[in-house]
Amino acid sequence: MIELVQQILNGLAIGGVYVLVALGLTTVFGILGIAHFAHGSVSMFGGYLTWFLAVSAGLPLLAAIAAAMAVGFVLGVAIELLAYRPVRSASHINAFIVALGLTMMVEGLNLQLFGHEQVVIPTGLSRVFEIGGVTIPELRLYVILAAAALIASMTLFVERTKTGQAIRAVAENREAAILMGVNVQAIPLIVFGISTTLGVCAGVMVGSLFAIAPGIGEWLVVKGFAVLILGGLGSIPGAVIGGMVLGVTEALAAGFVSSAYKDLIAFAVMIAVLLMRPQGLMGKA
Amino acid sequence: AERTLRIGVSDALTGGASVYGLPQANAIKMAADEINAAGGVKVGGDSYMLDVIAYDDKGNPTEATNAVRKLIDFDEVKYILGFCCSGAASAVASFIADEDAVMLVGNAAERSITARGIPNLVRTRPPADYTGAAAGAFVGKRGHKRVAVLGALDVGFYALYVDAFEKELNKAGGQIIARESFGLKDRDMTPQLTKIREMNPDALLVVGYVEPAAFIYRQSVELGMDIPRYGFTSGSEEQFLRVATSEQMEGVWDLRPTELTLQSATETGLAYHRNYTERYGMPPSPSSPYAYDNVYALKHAIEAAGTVDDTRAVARALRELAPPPEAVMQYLPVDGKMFDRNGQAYTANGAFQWRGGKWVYVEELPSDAKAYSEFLASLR
Amino acid sequence: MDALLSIRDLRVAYGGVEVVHGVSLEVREGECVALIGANGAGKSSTLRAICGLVPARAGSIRFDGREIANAPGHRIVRAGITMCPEGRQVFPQMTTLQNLRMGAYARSDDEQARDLEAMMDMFPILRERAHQPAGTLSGGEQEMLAIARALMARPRLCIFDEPSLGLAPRIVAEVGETIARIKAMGKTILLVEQNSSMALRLADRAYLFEAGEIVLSGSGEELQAHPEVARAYLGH
Amino acid sequence: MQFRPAYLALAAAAVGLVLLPQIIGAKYYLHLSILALIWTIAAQGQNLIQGHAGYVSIVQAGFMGIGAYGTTLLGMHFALPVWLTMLLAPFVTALFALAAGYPSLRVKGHYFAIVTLAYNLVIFIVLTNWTSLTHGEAGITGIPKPGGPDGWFDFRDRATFYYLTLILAGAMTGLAWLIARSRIGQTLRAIRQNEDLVGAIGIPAWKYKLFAFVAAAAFAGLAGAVYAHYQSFINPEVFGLAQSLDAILAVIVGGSGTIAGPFIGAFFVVFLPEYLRFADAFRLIIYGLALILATIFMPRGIVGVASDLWARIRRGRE
Amino acid sequence: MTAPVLEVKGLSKSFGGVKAIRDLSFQVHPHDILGLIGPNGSGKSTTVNTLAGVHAASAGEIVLDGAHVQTLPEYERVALGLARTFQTARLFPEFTVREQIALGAQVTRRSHPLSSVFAFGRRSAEDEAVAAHVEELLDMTGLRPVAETKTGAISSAQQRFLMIAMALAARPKVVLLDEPAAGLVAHERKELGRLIREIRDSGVAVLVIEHHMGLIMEICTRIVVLNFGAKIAEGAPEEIRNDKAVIDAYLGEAA
Ligand SMILES: Nc1ncnc2c1ncn2[C@@H]1O[C@H](COP(=O)(O)OP(=O)(O)OP(=O)(O)O)[C@@H](O)[C@H]1O
Ligand SMILES: Nc1ncnc2c1ncn2[C@@H]1O[C@H](COP(=O)(O)OP(=O)(O)OP(=O)(O)O)[C@@H](O)[C@H]1O
Ligand SMILES: CC(C)C[C@H](N)C(=O)O
Ligand SMILES: [Mg+2]
Ligand SMILES: [Mg+2]
Repeated sequence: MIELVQQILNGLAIGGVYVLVALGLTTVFGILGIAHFAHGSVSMFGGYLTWFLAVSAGLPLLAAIAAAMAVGFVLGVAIELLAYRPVRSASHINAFIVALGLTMMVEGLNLQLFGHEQVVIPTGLSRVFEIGGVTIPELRLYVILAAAALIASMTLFVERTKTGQAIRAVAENREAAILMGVNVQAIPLIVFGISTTLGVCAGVMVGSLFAIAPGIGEWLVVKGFAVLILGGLGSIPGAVIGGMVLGVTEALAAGFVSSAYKDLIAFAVMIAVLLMRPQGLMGKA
Repeated sequence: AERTLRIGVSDALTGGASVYGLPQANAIKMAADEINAAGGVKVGGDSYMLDVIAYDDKGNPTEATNAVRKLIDFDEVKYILGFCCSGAASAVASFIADEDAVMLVGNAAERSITARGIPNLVRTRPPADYTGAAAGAFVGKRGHKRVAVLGALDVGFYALYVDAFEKELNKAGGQIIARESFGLKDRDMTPQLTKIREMNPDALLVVGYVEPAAFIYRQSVELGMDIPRYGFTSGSEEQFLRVATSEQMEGVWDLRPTELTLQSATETGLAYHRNYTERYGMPPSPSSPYAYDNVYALKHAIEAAGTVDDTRAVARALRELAPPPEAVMQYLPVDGKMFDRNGQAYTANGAFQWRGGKWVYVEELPSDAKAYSEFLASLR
Repeated sequence: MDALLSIRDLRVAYGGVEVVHGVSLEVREGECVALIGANGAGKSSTLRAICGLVPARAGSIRFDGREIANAPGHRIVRAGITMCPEGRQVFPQMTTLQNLRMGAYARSDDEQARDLEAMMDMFPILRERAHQPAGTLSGGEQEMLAIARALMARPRLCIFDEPSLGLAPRIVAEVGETIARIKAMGKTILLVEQNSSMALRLADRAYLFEAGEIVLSGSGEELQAHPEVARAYLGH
Repeated sequence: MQFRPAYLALAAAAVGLVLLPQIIGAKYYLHLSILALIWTIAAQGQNLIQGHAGYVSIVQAGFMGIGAYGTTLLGMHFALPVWLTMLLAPFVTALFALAAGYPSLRVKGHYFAIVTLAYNLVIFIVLTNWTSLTHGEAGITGIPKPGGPDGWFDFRDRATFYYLTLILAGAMTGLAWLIARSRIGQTLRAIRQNEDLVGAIGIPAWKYKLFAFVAAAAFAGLAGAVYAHYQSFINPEVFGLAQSLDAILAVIVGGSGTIAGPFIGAFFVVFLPEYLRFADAFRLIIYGLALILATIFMPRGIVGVASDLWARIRRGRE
Repeated sequence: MTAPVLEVKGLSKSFGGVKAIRDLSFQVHPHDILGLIGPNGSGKSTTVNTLAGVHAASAGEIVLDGAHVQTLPEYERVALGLARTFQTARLFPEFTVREQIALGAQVTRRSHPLSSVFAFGRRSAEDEAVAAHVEELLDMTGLRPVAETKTGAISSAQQRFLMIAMALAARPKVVLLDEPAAGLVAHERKELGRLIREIRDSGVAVLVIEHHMGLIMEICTRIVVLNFGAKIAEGAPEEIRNDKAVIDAYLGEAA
């Protein structure tokens, strides 16, 4: 029993990271129908940047994170404007290739700026709480809480603000949104900005829980897509549920079945869900 | 006259294995510069200045195959060094016998690389099971009965280490109660550790690259596990501290060849450490001298063979060589030779423990190089 | 008096193929103007150019004295034009209420709640369906929603593109009445309709499109009486 | 017959390819050319499902892996001759694709792309972890060349192997061409444009999609088998996600839905990264930038640009 | 009286809680032009979609020329003789009009698709027959002038005729037309009326959904009226026009 609870807790932290990655992907997908493959690399970049600001530039950690998030927003805006906008009217395969090109550029840029080394963002949070045999490292607890807070504010933003509604409107019917007076040129910029900011947060979490290294972006984005598919493309609740399911499934699979095959089991679950519900858990038919 | 001799390097300069590969490549360049500064490699009346071409194989067999192919076909190189990783080294070893080239393997630990007696291949690091057996005896001697293993067990040489370890542990009445594995890119080992924690082992054995191992040490503390931890990593202090705090590392053992540590180093070892640190701005990793020593072995072999073109002769000369005076590692010569007839060199094994932020050399682990050499030859 | 909307020599093209070849027309304040004509004659394209959904290749579009040709769509809406597009185009997964609120997106005054009530009074069925996703409404209900949503913007010029398309005869009649009511409220209306007899009945003035050009214009009655129009478009 | 520049280009390419081993100096370029021809086979397959049917499948390299391991393991465990295992490899791969494709073709668009991506990862994970069969990460060495030293041809000679690959790539390109202009090809293009409508007019779209998926896999399986016997060494790495993305790139960059596109694209993805090594540090950035610019400015690939150019020249002449 | 070519018995279809069709029964005979009318959302398109196999029926039987087809997939029903058009035009925009019609004829082919891979350019007798049929349809629907034009580039009226031509290419026994006249002007509507009669005269039964009463009253032999998914009336045009329930639910004062 304790083991089960512990394993679920283990899975929640990583699940939170998956949710954040998937949230960014899902909003971009919902609005623009783009499979933004570069999202993982951008997350990685955000993690590296935070590490650099905190370790080499000596900023306090929270300031470093805030600065990286701001840079992430700008980067997201630039990506939409310079890379995706020109191919908006072409087929979605073209946008996918642009995404691959972006991935390479971000990876390359990251190597130039921060080198090949794996880095760990130092948080200084090494206390461990224990409740009835279940241990929770302080850091993991904060990660779970931060993820929850970000998810909640994202949901509120989309549901309750005018801009959030405009984002939904563009996602559902671009032309009608124009006719409502929505500036449809600006919306994708906002969406990419927010999405990338969330990606940066995910990168920071991975970088402090574990480590970030070149190439980790691929892993992140693949997991993000798996979550998206599991939860249903374009659905925010879907991303949240999908991320948690994937994180916990992996932890349970690693703990109770086989750690070597935990990814395989996670993907098997995803494929199985899809075959029963081709539109994902929360997707619209 | 002064001429140039190109030597090639294929090693992991990036990626997870670069903790081993990059320091090796650095050490090779340093050795080449030292040799050049001292007048180069002397053959007949000519002195050859060494020119190093290094490709990044990322520790990956396919990339290494392509890199070596390119070194031989495109850059026309005949002497190839590096190879921190078993997979990459094995892949290249599988075809090197057909090439007009000599391959000098450094840090890679897979036994089969020297088990086939490839004539134009030598290696400085002793095989994993040679070390694993010594490690098993040591852990057994310390009285642990129930040992859990967490390792990159689908990588051949780690499994080999654990098998040899288990055999010796069993002799001392201990046993391995769990073999959990992880992928080379995994960084979250809490599921495996949680599972192990439930089994209440007396000790934990970690076999894997430095980074995943460091995460295991860190996460084991985070999960409140308070048992002796042993490992096989050859990582430096700096490499571990990037991931885990010194407190989280405290008391961890590394059971590996004696390699380079400041306490155990000879005069040459200390000089190597000094020069490297000065040149690259950080200390060398423990296993980096394997490649450095290979450069000097090559120099002496070429000079002994009296040719740079006849790779067969150079390969033969390598097998006849006594450990060169410039070598950093303390090799245990077999019949007076640095490389035995398998092409394999041996060092002593040792137990190192993390104490107060440093790896401390605690004791030598008894091993019999000559007997192992016989055994290795018997595998053919 | 200056016209509220005046279009001069408008040309519209899709990927190099021109489909509107120099159209000029005007709509005066308080007027209801209809555009009629065959399929693919370029009526929708003209409306879409007015609203900034497609670029104008040449020509001018002046609204309330200001040039709006090729201005971004949201600017045009803010200037006071809304369109109820062909095929309704509701936001299918948003509720009826959310759709209506989107209609007021460009407004910043605080009378939106009052207008919302007014719309629900005008179309009681929408109040019943307030919390239902708009995509699940029937075609007629969606049309009501689209009209109400357009009115939520408090436009000075309201454009309707084929509001009766695909609607049952009874609903067509209702839509006709609704437009008449909006007209009676004093709104300026530009209407495109396949149901030419309805359009000409509602309109003060009308233009006949053929193959991207205006071939005839006049008051509603004049066009209704025109033999060519009667034969090809009214089906008499 | 009317003068068609395409035929001229084809003839020139054929002559060039046949003479290639005689022309090029460094053996290394011959090596790269062989790899490019192997990639041509895989890309022609990818073009069937991606270029014609419009389904982005991200598992081509995974299927190459099945072909490569298939031929190798069949040879190792059943002592079958190399020619036979090479011949069997595409069928083995097709079998896997059949099993995987049947359920997954229920999902469309991006879902399909991600599901196939998951298949690639699954293949990769199995190849890496089923060590008793595959030797995992360390891979399998010493895979024999076809023919043996006393056959008619010695395939250990690189030029000889080049011709073998050239013949295979040519044959598979021909097969792809036949499929593309057949009724099946036409139906696949219809599926790309409007899949629901295809079903509504009485065509069982899933059968055609499955055919394209399985045929693509068979092409990949052959490519993988040739690769294994050429390199004599395989490990899971070459059959990962990145390589599947290369297959997609080859099709897009060359010109999707065309017959020359995958060929041109294959040479592109093999040679360009190699040539960018001069800019080592900036290689990724330049490669990525080149891709983005190419997609923005030549969305129909190199073949598209060439045919536009030709059309303009001809119009200019008239 | 001849046997019905299409017989619908007790058909129901629900989406979640929404009952889109309730216990609907009617027959289409070989020489029928059956009109299906009713208010928006009354279930007409759903009926067509359920008959065609886009949706699975929740209950009821669909008998096509003696064969029960309610469990068959969409494409098999076409093969058995049930073709349809859509409320909004659906196209293969990169194909020419001729190619799109020819694709509609694919279902009539008996040879295996693979045989066309290895035909090496030879045209079979079957190819010739299909080509001839396509030419006939081009003339019948008046699309010959645009035969070589891409379907995306023809007018929306022509697209509607194309949909019909493509459906006929399958050599169906019955065609289901969903609002074929939507958006057509008077003279195009006349043309459409003529075409529908011609189709019926060629031996293909027609089921047509329309909101345009002029057309419906003019061409239909019988009319079925739906409201809230259930049949509220059935009969000849004259009867329907004067049916109180139909006037209340659907026609209103205007008609
Ligand atoms: N997005 C588009 N791309 C290419 N051509 C288009 C596009 N939209 C419309 N057209 C073409 O432009 C011409 C005019 O179309 P438009 O929709 O303006 O006509 P309309 O008078 O509104 O006709 P309808 O009664 O069918 O709505 C038609 O030939 C149509 O095919
Ligand atoms: N896929 C679906 N999911 C849920 N409800 C649906 C679905 N399709 C149709 N409906 C509902 O079924 C009912 C009947 O719709 P249908 O489209 O058949 O009407 P119709 O008679 O064709 O109307 P119209 O004349 O407006 O085209 C409507 O209430 C509609 O909202
Ligand atoms: C123990 C490790 C240092 C061994 C090395 N990484 C190899 O692959 O052989
Ligand atoms: Mg229109
Ligand atoms: Mg309908």
